[in-house]
Amino acid sequence: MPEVKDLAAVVEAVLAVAGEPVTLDALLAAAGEGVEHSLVEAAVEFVQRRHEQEGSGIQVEHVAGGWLFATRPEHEGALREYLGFRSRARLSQAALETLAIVAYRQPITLPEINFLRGVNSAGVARTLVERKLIVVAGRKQVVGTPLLYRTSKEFLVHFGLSDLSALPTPEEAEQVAGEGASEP
Amino acid sequence: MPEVKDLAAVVEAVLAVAGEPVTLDALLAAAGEGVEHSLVEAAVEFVQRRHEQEGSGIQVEHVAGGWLFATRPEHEGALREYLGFRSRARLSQAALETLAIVAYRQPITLPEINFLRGVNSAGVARTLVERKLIVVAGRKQVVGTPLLYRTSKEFLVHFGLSDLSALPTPEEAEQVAGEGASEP
Amino acid sequence: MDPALVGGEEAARPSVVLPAFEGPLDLLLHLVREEKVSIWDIPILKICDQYHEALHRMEQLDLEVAGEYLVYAAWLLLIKSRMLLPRHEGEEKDPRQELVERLVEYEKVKAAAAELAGLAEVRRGVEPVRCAAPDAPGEVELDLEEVDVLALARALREVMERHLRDHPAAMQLAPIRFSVREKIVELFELVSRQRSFPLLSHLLTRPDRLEGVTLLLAALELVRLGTATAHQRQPFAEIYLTPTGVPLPMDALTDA
Repeated sequence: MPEVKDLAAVVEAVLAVAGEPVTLDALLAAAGEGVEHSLVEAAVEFVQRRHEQEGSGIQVEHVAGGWLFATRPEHEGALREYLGFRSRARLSQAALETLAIVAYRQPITLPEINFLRGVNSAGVARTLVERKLIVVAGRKQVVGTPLLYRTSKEFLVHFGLSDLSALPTPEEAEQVAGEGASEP
Repeated sequence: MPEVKDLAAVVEAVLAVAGEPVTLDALLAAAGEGVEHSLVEAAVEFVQRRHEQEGSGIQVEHVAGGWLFATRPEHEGALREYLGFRSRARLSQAALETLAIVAYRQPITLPEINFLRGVNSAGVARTLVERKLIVVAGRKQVVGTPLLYRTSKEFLVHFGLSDLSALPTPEEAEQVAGEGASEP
Repeated sequence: MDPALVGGEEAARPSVVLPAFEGPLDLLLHLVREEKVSIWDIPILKICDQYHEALHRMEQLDLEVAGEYLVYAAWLLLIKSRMLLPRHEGEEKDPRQELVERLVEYEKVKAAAAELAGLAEVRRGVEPVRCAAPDAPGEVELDLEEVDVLALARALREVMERHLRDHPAAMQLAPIRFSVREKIVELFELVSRQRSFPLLSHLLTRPDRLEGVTLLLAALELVRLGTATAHQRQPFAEIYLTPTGVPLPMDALTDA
């Protein structure tokens, strides 16, 4: 029989990676054979109590028929700050698509981008301009004279490209990044 | 000024939701204005120390230029049981060799990898790209302008390295392989 | 990688098993180690023979022998033949030199790979903590640092595929040609069966505009040939065709 403390470590590890409520059955399975219900429950309680101490940012909630590792409500503000900070160093799928369209079809206008993506991409384009990945390159001489976008020098630097002709061709991308690659 | 304990709770909450290494800058952003570097570092240490106690299934690692909240290796069995197919797949020998070449000689092209391994490694490279362990870092200015590869942040996380300089030096690596008769 | 030994009584011969090798260099390194000699002084004649024997066994086992193995087989033969030629001291470099250099480099690769495998092994079970965050953005975002040109190319492909799905190219049907001659015959039969045939209703319900136009030309022809008369009670009203009883002069029909 393992000690409660040892079992607590196992319980904590499982709760930590789960990202969703973990049932008693799942914990029993993880604990291995011959471990009593009561011992697992004691281990959960041990973890729960330890996170009630000062300085813990986590709590073990009992929800939806299981235990869930969750942050405390009082840290919501700090977490939002963190997630905001992080998203400034990230690209959403929408931003990636827009950047890809500008990269391969430049110079291109917002209406043309919207047409290709099928959704309004004004906000995304603005974000890409703010992040200096794309820049305005004049206006297209058509009705409404919409702004033309192209990629920036920072774009080339970021992607390690000497110039735009160094972008992978569709065939290359398919060869290197094609779906259905063999598992290593 | 917040106390270390209070800040530690914030740090722990951030690390818990991150799922990836968190940089000092990101922690500072979460801590709010006017909090000193040193205080944040002290808070990280506080969390780190608390998880070194008995009964914790978690550790704070320093990898890929940040702190990563992760489970301890000793619970591998329990986690594999719980995660099932979601656990990380092992890398094949071919994948490890290709990854080793990229890691030590980056940036490097596929033809160069093929030459060093003596076999075509296109499929393996593709899989490594898909697993996000290597990324494209531009093109080499030689005939055919082949794509250049480098290791990613995910690579550092996968192997638990704080940065590329933490890779074992080639001499160390050679000693490990020392079964073969290799005299200079 | 632990190559399975083949054939117990053939202990003197190289042990083989090939599927386990990562390529010709891996196989060669294995053979050299089996001989317990320095990589810098490979008994090339022996190793060359063993290598060919290994390939032969692969074939016997019906394994697909990758082209790279054959390239090295040819190279080994070349080195072997050069070794057999008398060499003038100091004139030429050792024919084995390049092969040795590649083997040394490959040995380093294997060593580094073993090192990485070791690092990965101690980290099995180290999984990032993933605590549910309040208000976490639902959309997956990519770390800009990790976004490479392939991700861009892939994103473009996704956009274009989606775009094509949403805007299927207009169907390109080859225009169907209607011949006036055919329509005259067809219309004559329709008109003959009825006392008065509603031409406009018929024209306007044709699925193809071109067919309608052809039918109109056919109707004009029928009237010109005296096989039918046309009546319209008032402007824009229905036009009725009535048969006159004159048969259709087939030989007078031109192809239009």
